Amino acid sequence: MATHAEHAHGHRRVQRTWDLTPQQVVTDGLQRIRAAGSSYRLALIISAILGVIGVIALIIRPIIGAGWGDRQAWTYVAATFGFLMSTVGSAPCFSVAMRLTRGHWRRPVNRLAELWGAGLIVPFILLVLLIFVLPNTEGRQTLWFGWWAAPYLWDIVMMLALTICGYGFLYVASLPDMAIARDQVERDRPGRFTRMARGFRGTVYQWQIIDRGVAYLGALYILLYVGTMTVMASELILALLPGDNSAIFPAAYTVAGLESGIAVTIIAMAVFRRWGGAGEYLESEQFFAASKLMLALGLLWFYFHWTEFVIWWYGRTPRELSLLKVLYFEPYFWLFVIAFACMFLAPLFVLVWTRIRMGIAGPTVAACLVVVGQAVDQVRLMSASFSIPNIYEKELSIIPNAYIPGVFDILLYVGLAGGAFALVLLALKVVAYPSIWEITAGLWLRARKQYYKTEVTLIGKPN
Amino acid sequence: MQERHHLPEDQIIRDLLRPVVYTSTMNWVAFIVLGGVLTAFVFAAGWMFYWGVGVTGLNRPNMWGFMIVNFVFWIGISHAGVMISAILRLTQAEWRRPVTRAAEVMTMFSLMTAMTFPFMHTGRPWRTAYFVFPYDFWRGIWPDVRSALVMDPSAVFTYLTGTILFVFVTMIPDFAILRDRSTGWRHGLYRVLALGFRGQERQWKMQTISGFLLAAIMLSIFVSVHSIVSWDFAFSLDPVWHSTVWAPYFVIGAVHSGVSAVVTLMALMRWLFKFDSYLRPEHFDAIGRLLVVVGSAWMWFFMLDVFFDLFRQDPVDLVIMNTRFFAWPYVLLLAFIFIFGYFIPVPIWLFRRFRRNIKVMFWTSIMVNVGMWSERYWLVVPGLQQKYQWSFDWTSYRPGPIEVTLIIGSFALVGTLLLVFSKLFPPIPVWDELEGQRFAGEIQVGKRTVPAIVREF
Amino acid sequence: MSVTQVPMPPTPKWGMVIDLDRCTGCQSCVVACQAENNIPINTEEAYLQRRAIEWIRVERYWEGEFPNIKARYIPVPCMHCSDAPCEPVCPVFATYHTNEGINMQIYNRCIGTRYCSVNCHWHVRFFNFWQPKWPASLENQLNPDVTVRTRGVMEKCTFCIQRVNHAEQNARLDNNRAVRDGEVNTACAQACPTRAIVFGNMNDPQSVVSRAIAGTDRGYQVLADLGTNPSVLYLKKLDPDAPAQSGA
Amino acid sequence: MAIRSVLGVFPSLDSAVAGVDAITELGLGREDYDILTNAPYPEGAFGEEAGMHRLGLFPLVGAACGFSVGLLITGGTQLAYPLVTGGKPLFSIPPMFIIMYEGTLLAAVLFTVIGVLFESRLPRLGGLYDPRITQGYIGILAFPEESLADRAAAALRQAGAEDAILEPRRAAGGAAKARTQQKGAGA
Repeated sequence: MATHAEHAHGHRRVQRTWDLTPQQVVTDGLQRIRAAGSSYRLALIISAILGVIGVIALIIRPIIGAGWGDRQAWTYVAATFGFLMSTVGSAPCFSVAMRLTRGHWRRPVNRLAELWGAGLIVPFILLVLLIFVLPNTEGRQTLWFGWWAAPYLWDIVMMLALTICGYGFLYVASLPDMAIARDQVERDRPGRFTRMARGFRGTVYQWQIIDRGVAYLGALYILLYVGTMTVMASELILALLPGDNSAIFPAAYTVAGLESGIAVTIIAMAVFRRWGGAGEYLESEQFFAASKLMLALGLLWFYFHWTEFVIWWYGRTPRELSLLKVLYFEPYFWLFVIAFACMFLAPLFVLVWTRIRMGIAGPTVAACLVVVGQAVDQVRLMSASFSIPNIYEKELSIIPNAYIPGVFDILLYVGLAGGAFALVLLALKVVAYPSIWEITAGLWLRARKQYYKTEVTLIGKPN
Repeated sequence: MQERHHLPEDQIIRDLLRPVVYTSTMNWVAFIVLGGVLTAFVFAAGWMFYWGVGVTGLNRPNMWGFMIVNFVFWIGISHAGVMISAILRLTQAEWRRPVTRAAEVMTMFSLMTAMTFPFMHTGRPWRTAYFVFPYDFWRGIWPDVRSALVMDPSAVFTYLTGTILFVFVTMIPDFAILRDRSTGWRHGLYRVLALGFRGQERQWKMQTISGFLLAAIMLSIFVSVHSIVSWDFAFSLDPVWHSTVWAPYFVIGAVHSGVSAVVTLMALMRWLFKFDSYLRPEHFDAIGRLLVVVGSAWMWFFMLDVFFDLFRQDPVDLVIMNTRFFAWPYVLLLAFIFIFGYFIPVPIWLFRRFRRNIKVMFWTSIMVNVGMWSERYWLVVPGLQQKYQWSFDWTSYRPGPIEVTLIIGSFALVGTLLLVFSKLFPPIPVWDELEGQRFAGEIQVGKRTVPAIVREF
Repeated sequence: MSVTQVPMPPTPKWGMVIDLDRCTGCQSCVVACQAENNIPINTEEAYLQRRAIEWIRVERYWEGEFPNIKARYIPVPCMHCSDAPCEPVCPVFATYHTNEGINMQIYNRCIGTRYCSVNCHWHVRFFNFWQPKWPASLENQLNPDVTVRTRGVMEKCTFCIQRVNHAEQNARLDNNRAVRDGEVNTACAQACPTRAIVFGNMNDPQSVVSRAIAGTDRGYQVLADLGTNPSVLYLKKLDPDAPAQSGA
Repeated sequence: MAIRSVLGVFPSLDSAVAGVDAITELGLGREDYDILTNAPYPEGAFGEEAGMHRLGLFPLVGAACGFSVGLLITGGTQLAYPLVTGGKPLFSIPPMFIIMYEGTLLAAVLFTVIGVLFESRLPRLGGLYDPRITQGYIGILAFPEESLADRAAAALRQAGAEDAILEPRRAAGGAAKARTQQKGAGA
C-alpha cells in the first residue's frame, strides 16, 4: 500500500516549478506560440492525414456496399464515438476534479486536461450521423418514456451542449493567457490572440469573471458529461441489448471514460515533458497525484463491472445469462480480457507501488495501456449491441456471432481518433502551455522555510 | 480561515480533555433522557425475545421490515467514519484533524448498533448467536459461503474489527496524555491502554504512516461493507431489488447520510462541550462542500436506479414502482427523499454563508438523515409487497409498536455510547490538534497573510 | 463386512402436475396437507395477521366484469425448483436440494433469517411467527412421522417427504428395487377429488405424472422466465369462451 | 561499554534544539539520542532520523495470510460439505472471492496494527520517562556511554533542561539490553 508519508521521506526533491520567476513562466508559456517546433509540425501533419483518411473511410464505407440503413455496419462509428467521448470528452472533467481538490500540484496539469476538449466536435459529428440508425423509442427499452422527439433531438441537444461547454471551458480558462500572448507576441500586428482575448486587462472584476466562469463552466461540464454518458450508454448499448437494464452500466461506462480521460492527460503530460519543453513544470508530483486518481478509477472500474457480474451470476435468469454471454463470455471474451487487463490489472499492478507512481515511466505506461483498453472495450460494447438483429425481444434468445471489422472499419476508427488529435494539436496554436496565469498564481503560495534543523515547504491555502 | 488562531498548548489539552473530567448539566440531562429511551429499548428487545418475531408487524410476503431498514441505515451512518478519516487522511486535508475521532467512534458505535438488528430480527436469535460464534463445528455443518448472509457478517465484523483497531491506534498518544494526568482507576485504565507510549520520534513516524496505511485498507473494507449489505437484497430475484446498481448506490447513499451525521455530531459536540475554537465554521464549510459533491453523486445513482428499473417496462417492476411513486405512504417518503435528502440541503450548501452557519448545517444534516432513512424504507419495504403476479398474496406492511420502540431506542443506544465514550476519552484527538498547530504557518502575499501548512516535501 | 452388491435403482426426480382444468377450488388438498404435516391451526387471527401457514394454498382470482365473471383457481404448493432461488441465500444450509429433486427444509438448522421467504417468488415459504399451539383435543392426532416445528423457523411443502422416505425404505428392503409408480403419493394428491393433482417420478416416462405432461400441450411452469425450472407443472385451463389463464 | 540513558526535559522547542546541539558536541550521533514529544514536529526538526522500518511489509504479509485463510475456509467448506443449493456450482468462485477479499483486508489490518506496535516497540516496559512530556515539554533521551552520562546530563541542563534524569545504575548487560529495547533494533 502506498502512502504519502513514504513519499515524504523518500526523496526530498523539491519541484523546480515553484522556484521559477513569473517572467520565466511567461517565456515558457509563449515559447511555442512564438515558434512552433518541428516535432509539433510533424505530429500535426501525421494526425491531420489520419483524420483525412478517417473521413474518407467514413464516407466510402456505406457507398461500397455496407449501406446506410444497416445498423451493424455502423458499429465502428459508434465505437469511435464512444472512444472519443471517453478520452477527449472526459479529460476536461479531470481538470474540474483537480480544481475541486484545490491542490497546487494541479496547476501545470489543468490546461493539458482541458486541451483535450478541443477534439469534442468529432464525437458530436459522429453522433449526428449515428442518430439516423438508432431505432425510435416505440417498443424498445428507453429512458425517454415517449417524450416528444425522443431520442433524436435530445441526444443531439445534450451532445451539443457538452461540446459547447467544453469549448467554452477551454476558452475561459485560457483567456488570460491569450491576453498575455496578445500583449507579448502580437504587440505590433494584431492577430488571432487580439481577436480572441478581447478586452481582457486583468481588472479585479475581470478576474472574478474568469474565476466564476471556470468554476461554473467546469461544474456544468461535469454534470453534462455524466448526463450525456448515461444517456449514450443507454441509447447505444443498453437499449439495443434486449433485456439489459443494468443500472450500473452507465456508471461503469462513465467511470471507464473518466479513467481514460486521466490516462490521456498523463500521456499528454509525458509528451510535453519529453518533447514539449515542459520538464520544469511536470514532475513526479504531478504524475504521482494524477496516477493515484487513475488507480482509484481503475479500481472503481473493476468494482462496477464486478457488481454487474455478481448480480447476474446470482440472478441466473435466462435473460441475465444471455447478457453475460453476449457481453462478456462468448463472442467478445478476448476483447473483454484485454480490456480487463488494461483497464484494471495494469493500473492496479503498476500503480499500487508508490515508487512506480513517483516516477514518470510507470504512470505513462499504465496510461497508454488504459487507453488501449478503452479502445478495445468500446469495440466490445458497440459490436455486441449493434449486432443484435431483433432488439424488441423480452430477452435475448440468440447470441449473434462476433462482428468482424473490415479494413474501412479499422481505418475509420484510427483515422477519426487521429483527426480529433489533430484538432487538439491545432488548439495549441491559440492556447498557451504551460498555462501562465495558473502557474504564476501558484508561485506566491509556496515558500521554503528553515525550520530548526530542517527545511520545510509552506503551502498557502487561501480560501 | 481568518478565525484560525494559535492557542497555547496546555490550553488545547485542557479544553479537549474537559468533557472527560467535567460533566455539565446538559450532559446529565442527556444521560437521563437517553437512558430512559434505552430502558424502553431493552424492554422491547426482551419482549421480542420472549414472544418471538410475532410481536412485529411482519407478515408473509413482507418478511423483512423496519429492523432491516434500520440495520441498513446504521450501517450507512457507520460509513461516515472512514469516509471522513480515510479519504481526508489520504488527501492530507488539514481540516480533518478535529473531525476524525468523532467520525470513527461514530462508525464503531453505529456498527455495533446496526449489528444488533439482524440478530434480534432472526426467528431464533440464540441459534443465530451460536451460528456466528462459536460455530457448532462438531456437527460438520459449515456456513454456506454462497449466501449473502455469510458475506454480510464477515464484512461487518471485518469493518468493526478494523475500526476498533484503527481508533485504538490513533488513540494511543491520547491515552498517554490521559495517563500522565489522571489518578485512581482511570490512571490504571489509561496506563494499560497507552502501552507505555512515550512519544519517541519513531513512534510518531509509525503513527503517521499507519494512519495512511490503515486508511487505505479501511477504505477498501468500507466500500465492500455496504456493497455486501446491498447484495443482501440485490442477490435475490425480487423485482426492483435485483438491481446491478445497488452496491455503489448504497455506498454513496451511506456516505451521504454518514457525513451528514458527522455534521450533526460536530454541531452537538460544539454545543455540548463548548469546542467553539476547535470545531470552527471553516470545518463545516469544508464538509459542506464535500457534501454537495457526495449528495449530487448519490442523486445520480438514485436516478440511475429508478430510470433503469423502468427501462424495460416490465410489468413486474412497474407495479412496485407504481406503489413507490403513488401509493401511501411511499409517496410521502419519496417526497422526504427528494426534499429533505437533496433539494433543500444541497442548494443551501452551495452558499458559503450557510455552510459557515452552524445552526443551518445542523438542521440540514438532520434533514438529510430523515431523507435517507426514508430512502432505505422506500427501497427495501415495497420490494416485497407486490412480488410477481400473485396479487392474491399482495399485502402491505405496518410496523408494530415494538419495532418503533427498537428503532427509536437504537438512536438512544448510539447516543449513550457516544456520551460514555466522551466521558472516558477525548472526542477530539488531542495530539492531532497539537500537530495541526505545529504544522500551521503563514505566507505573506502583498498585504494579505495567507494561512499555510507545512509539508515536509 | 461384505455385502453382495445390488445395483442401485435409478434416482427418481419427484414432480407434480396440477391440471387446472380439473381443479374446482374445493380446498381439500389444503385440509389434507394440514392434517398430514402437523401444520398449526390457522385461526382467524392468523389470517388477519397475514401469517397463516398453508403449505399448499388455493388462490382464487376473478376474471371478467360483473355479470360475466368467472372464478379461477390455482393450487400453489412449493414448486421444488431445480435451481431454487431460496436455497443459496440460506447462511446455514437449512435448505438445500436433494438429488431426488426435492427442495429440503431442515428445521434444526434454521435460524429464522427469513431470507428464503424473501427470495421465494411463489410465496410458499412460511415462517412460524408464534409458537404453534394445538387444542388439547388435537394433540394426539399429530402425525408422528412429521416434526412439529417450533417458533422462529421456516417451513414449507416437502412433497410429503415422510411418505417418500417410507416408500423408498420399503423398496430398498424389497431387493433394492425402484419405487413403483403409485407407491407414494402426497397428501394433497391423495385427497384431490377430481384427480387434478398428480404426483410421481418425473424420470420414469411411464409414470402417471410423466404421461400427464407428455400427452398435452397445455403444460407450463409458473414464473418460468425466472429460469428456476420448477418441478411442479401446471396444465392450462381449457376454456371455450375465454383465453386460458396463464401464470396466475 | 555500558550505556546509561539520560532524559533531559526541556520546556521549549528552542531550548530542546539547543540541547540536541549540546549533546552532539559531546560526540553523540543521531542514533544515540531520541526525542520525546507529545505530538509530532515537522520531520527533521531535531535532525534527520535515520531509522529504517518495515511497516510496509506487514500489511502485505497480512494480506497474503488472510487471502490464504479465506481461500481455505471458503474452498474447504464447499468441498467438505457438498450440498447443492440453487443449482449453483458446488465450487462457486464469485462468493469465495467476496469472502476472501474480506479475509485479506481483515488480516491486513490486524498485521498493520501488530506492525505499528512492533515497529514502535510497544508495549514498552520500563525506561526513562517524565509525565511533563505530554504537557508539551520536549524530552531528549540520550544514550551516552556510562562514563559520559553525568557530563551529558550537565550539558542538557546547561542547554536549558528543567530537569535531567539519569537512569539508575545497572548491570552492564542489562543496560545494553535496555538500550536496544528503547531505541528499537532498526534504529
